[in-house]
Amino acid sequence: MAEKFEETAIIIRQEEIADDIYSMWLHTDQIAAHAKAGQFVSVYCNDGSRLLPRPISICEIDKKDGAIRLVYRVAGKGTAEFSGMHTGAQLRIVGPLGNGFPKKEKKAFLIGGGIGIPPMLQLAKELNCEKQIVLGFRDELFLMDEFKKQGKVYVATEDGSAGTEGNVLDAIRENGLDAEIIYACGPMPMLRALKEYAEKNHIECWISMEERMACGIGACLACVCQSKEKDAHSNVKNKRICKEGPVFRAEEVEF
Amino acid sequence: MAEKFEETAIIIRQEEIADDIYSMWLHTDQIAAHAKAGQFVSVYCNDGSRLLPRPISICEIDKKDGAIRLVYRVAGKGTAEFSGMHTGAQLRIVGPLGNGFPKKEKKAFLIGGGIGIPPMLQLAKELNCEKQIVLGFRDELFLMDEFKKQGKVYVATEDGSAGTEGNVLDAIRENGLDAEIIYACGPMPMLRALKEYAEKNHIECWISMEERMACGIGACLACVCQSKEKDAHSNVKNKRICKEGPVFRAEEVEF
Amino acid sequence: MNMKVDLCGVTLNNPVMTASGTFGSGAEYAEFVDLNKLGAVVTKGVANVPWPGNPTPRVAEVYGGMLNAVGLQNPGIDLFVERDIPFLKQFDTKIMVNVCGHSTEEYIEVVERLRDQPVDLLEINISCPNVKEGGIAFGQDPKAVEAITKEMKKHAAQPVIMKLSPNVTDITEMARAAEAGGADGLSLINTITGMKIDINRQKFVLANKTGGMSGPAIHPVAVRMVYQTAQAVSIPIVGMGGIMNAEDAIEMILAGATAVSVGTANFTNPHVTEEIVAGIRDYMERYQVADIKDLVGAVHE
Amino acid sequence: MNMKVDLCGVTLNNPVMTASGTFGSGAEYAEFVDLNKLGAVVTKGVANVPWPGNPTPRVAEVYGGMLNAVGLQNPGIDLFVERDIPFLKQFDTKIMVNVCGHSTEEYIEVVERLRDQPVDLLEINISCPNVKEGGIAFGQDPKAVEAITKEMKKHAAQPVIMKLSPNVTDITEMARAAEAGGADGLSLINTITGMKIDINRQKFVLANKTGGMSGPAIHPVAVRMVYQTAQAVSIPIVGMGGIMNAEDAIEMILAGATAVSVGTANFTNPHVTEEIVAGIRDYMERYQVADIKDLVGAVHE
Ligand SMILES: Cc1cc2nc3c(=O)[nH]c(=O)nc-3n(C[C@H](O)[C@H](O)[C@H](O)COP(=O)(O)OP(=O)(O)OC[C@H]3O[C@@H](n4cnc5c(N)ncnc54)[C@H](O)[C@@H]3O)c2cc1C
Ligand SMILES: Cc1cc2nc3c(=O)[nH]c(=O)nc-3n(C[C@H](O)[C@H](O)[C@H](O)COP(=O)(O)OP(=O)(O)OC[C@H]3O[C@@H](n4cnc5c(N)ncnc54)[C@H](O)[C@@H]3O)c2cc1C
Ligand SMILES: Cc1cc2nc3c(=O)[nH]c(=O)nc-3n(C[C@H](O)[C@H](O)[C@H](O)COP(=O)(O)O)c2cc1C
Ligand SMILES: Cc1cc2nc3c(=O)[nH]c(=O)nc-3n(C[C@H](O)[C@H](O)[C@H](O)COP(=O)(O)O)c2cc1C
Ligand code: FES
Ligand code: FES
Repeated sequence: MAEKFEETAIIIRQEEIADDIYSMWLHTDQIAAHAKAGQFVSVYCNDGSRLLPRPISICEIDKKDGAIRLVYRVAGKGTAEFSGMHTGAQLRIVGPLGNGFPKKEKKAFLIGGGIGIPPMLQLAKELNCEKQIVLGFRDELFLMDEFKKQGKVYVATEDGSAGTEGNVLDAIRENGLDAEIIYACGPMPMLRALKEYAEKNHIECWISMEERMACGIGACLACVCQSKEKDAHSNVKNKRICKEGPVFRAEEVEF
Repeated sequence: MAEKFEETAIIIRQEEIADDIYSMWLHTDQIAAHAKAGQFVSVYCNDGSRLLPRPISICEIDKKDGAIRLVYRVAGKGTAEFSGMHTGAQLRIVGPLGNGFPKKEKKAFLIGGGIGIPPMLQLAKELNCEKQIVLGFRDELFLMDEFKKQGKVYVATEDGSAGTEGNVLDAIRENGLDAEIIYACGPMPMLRALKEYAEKNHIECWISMEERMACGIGACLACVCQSKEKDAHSNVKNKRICKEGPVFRAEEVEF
Repeated sequence: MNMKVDLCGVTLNNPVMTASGTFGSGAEYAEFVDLNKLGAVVTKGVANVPWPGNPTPRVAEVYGGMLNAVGLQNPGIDLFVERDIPFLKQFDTKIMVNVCGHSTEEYIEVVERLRDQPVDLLEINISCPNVKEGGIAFGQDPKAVEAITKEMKKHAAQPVIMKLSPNVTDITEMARAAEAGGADGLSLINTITGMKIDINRQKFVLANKTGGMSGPAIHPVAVRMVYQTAQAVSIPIVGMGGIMNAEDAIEMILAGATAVSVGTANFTNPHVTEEIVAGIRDYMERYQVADIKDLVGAVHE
Repeated sequence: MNMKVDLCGVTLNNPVMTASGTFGSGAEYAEFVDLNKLGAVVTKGVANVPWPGNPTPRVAEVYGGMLNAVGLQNPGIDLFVERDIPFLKQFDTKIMVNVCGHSTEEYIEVVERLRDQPVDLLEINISCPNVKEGGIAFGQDPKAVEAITKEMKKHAAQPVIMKLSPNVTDITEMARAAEAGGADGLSLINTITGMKIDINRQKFVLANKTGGMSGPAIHPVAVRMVYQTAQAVSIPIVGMGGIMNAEDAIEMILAGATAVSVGTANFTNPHVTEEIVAGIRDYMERYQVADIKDLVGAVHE
């Protein structure tokens, strides 16, 4: 059983790296020590009117200094609160949560779409294989320098302002890329398209899913997704994204 | 009609001046400009779980620099929140509220008990008469330097650690003091004793009352106290402490 | 872009009103907001004679809200007619008078007294949890709701809006009863009965023991009840309960409210009503909503 | 200093339990809290067969609380008996199994199946607002409450605690009905039905439209209902609804609860249950309360 910790993390630094996208380094001894790529943390608001945790993927882990990096978009009130915090401020977090990505030594696509891009960075750092990093942005790019250090980066933008105009699959086609395994995180339509692409091309495909959460640790059954087979825990065709996921074999889940 | 303002005040500085008693200077243009002794402000919490204002008396007014001083005891969650705030932090406040003390040129007792002491300081500064300042503390003294600048100060402490052992009336008796008018703020039992003392000695007596508030401006009828005569606004024997008060002629109110 | 709404035949400049009991008769908040900017001012409940209300403490803060047990203190209809109505007539806003009583006769007396007054709408409070007789007792039994509604309609000159209590098993049953009694509209929700105990003093915080809960904590319950009621009746609904900002107000309108009332939020921000009007306008501009009526009940199945 | 309480003949080490559906069967939170420190673990509702529950989104955050419409997803009694009970038996805590069903027969099947199981208490959920049949329908009609309670008592080997819905006009009516049906105790409150609408997407946030509201926002309603119920019946009460800390738990006990359940607070702080036990102990020391029983219902008139 993977160990989980509740910690009061301290903000080391925070900056806006793109419009409404923030990068926050947090000091946290135990979570950093135990985390791996594809896992997430539950971040709590300091304001008492907001009680549920915000699940945020781990973007980078610095085991040496006991720190993790979170990159998030301001999507509502909780993330707006986080974005206003400064160095030295405290945030209660629980983690590391979820299963994380499996790591195979196969020629890989690391595919991130929008705010699904950040977790692919730590994965890129952990993977030991040929890496083709395909990133889909709406318009403004972010984390590009970091990704470029990890492998060849292909970019798609919705408005065509950089790289391929279109989505990540358009970028794959335009660049004539192929791979033996897909690791992906991003919006549902992207994941759906990748699942189909992987099936057609018989590629192993791992995707990271998202759902509203309450406990974040598998107790409340809020965050399920439909699974193809009956799940051992639930005894019905539901898997908990926070516990059995967020990373699933694409063919295991229906969405 | 006295003007009231909603302002985002900025903390100039804050310090703990006695155990759990804090002194906070706030920058606020308009409220400082319009306030007078005996009035209070509604202070709002930043935490969204606490919606009602905390009524806090104005302890000092610096019209020149547009600042007011609040001195408060940590009594619960809201005041605990305030006490943790630092220079530069923002607090939403509404004021000045209430009527304030009348100012007569008669030989006066300025009597403060416990956390009723702070508002007597601004009153002492505004009053132009012979002032005998009688302060009742539980144990630890505070604001003594400030008061000593305004007149002769007599102290009573419950534990006898300073001045007269006992309450403010004990101090008055022990020092053989008399006056033509009483201005007082403090706990109910003290106000009750002063009301009786004033009646017996035929002294004009003004007291500042306290009650749970919601609106703080006279609209919700939360904060009433029973009045001797039918009140013109309410048409029953109730006066609003936040509006007709907090300062009343002692004989006007029943408590 | 049209923000005007028709509430029981009365045209409001916009759908934002004040919740009864939180705004007095407007005089105090007029120091903070321009009453001309509000759709209507809803007054504190008024009875046939002055009521002294409950002993203090009358309010308590709770997590995300408050409890009140003011007990309908009011100056009585005579002083109200003489002072409060003329005050409100100075403004370009509608006047809705909230009416309370201990018995049907008392309600009738107030409503009769208001017949020839320049008042636009009546809100009949049959849901106050803080008085021993009358109030909520009328609002928890569909037969009583229908009966008192009928009486109000018989005696009232202005449109009658019945204010319902959320402290019921099925709000739609009460709503249908009011509609059957001839109500022109419905107001909901009044406060939800709650209690707070001070564990250090081991005493009830309110002198009245229980109080009515209001504020954002009750908002989801209010939205649900407005939605359910909108599905159940065809008369217009004034939605209220925990509206703190334009977003909350729009949520209530989307659930089926023709107009909204803002209560506890005034205590947190005395400018809030005006800000909500502006916020609704912004929303309509952002989403290019030509007429606010298009938002009423827009979210359903 | 005694923190042990007697709940329907079962001695709990302390009055702090977990609220059904928020704690699974304890396995997940066992990574954060020592289950040996809790008075009892109350399991997620279990039915005669596995239930898939409702579509997602199943939860929504609201001001000071949350809505859920999980819809009683559960693995069914067979897997539960095989896996969850043995897991819990490892700990020095009591086991209360929460039972759900669509019909009286389904409830009976679960209760029968538990007869020979090492389970200490049964909590019968007749108040779930998130399933179409069963659930709350049983809990809003006193006759139905009494009837199902009788059936439960007929078939159960363990003490039967009926879990009541707050979505009723008069909680004491339901409480008396359960007592009349032979209930050994009562649990209250379950969630209050609420709704949230996303104004930007103009859609219900929950797939189920409505959800059950829990968290500190409902605490004052829960305290009021526990108090009213304690005045109305003589069987013990398990109090719950928005308990976030020891202070809230003590408030519930002072209002009349023999034990308390902590739900939504776990989601905000996975250590909270243990902290509440410690906090109650601190309070008892500070006020020199020799026996926690002296606090039960200590605040009244
Ligand atoms: C496993 C996982 C990993 C994630 N990783 C990231 C990340 O690395 N960077 C990032 O920017 N975002 C990430 N998200 C999405 C992120 O959780 C939401 O954007 C965030 O919770 C929004 O909170 P808010 O208070 O700003 O929005 P609000 O809308 O005010 O939130 C209200 C409630 O809804 C929940 N909620 C809202 N949107 C989402 C969502 N998309 N997914 C789950 N819950 C939601 C909130 O947690 C909160 O409980 C992740 C989500 C999941 C499930
Ligand atoms: C006119 C007036 C002037 C005051 N001036 C001062 C002052 O100068 N310095 C000072 O330390 N205190 C003063 N008080 C008391 C002060 O308002 C309370 O101590 C404070 O509100 C407690 O808030 P809390 O959140 O810490 O306590 P909590 O108990 O958490 O507060 C809960 C609720 O109860 C209200 N409340 C609690 N105690 C009181 C009280 N004694 N009076 C009114 N409301 C209360 C709070 O405002 C809040 O709404 C004054 C009160 C009034 C009415
Ligand atoms: C202090 C106070 C006094 C109230 N007085 C009345 C009243 O006189 N008549 C009435 O119908 N409702 C009264 N209410 C209920 C409000 O009008 C409103 O229905 C309720 O507070 C919910 O709205 P809110 O959450 O926006 O406050 C009162 C509420 C409060 C907080
Ligand atoms: C996610 C969730 C699931 C729940 N599932 C159940 C359940 O299966 N059976 C039940 O009786 N109550 C269930 N409840 C209600 C809780 O047991 C409790 O009565 C309610 O949440 C109030 O307590 P709280 O405010 O501490 O959460 C559930 C509540 C939540 C939040
Ligand atoms: S969030 Fe509770 S089970 Fe996943
Ligand atoms: S606090 Fe509202 S009238 Fe005084």
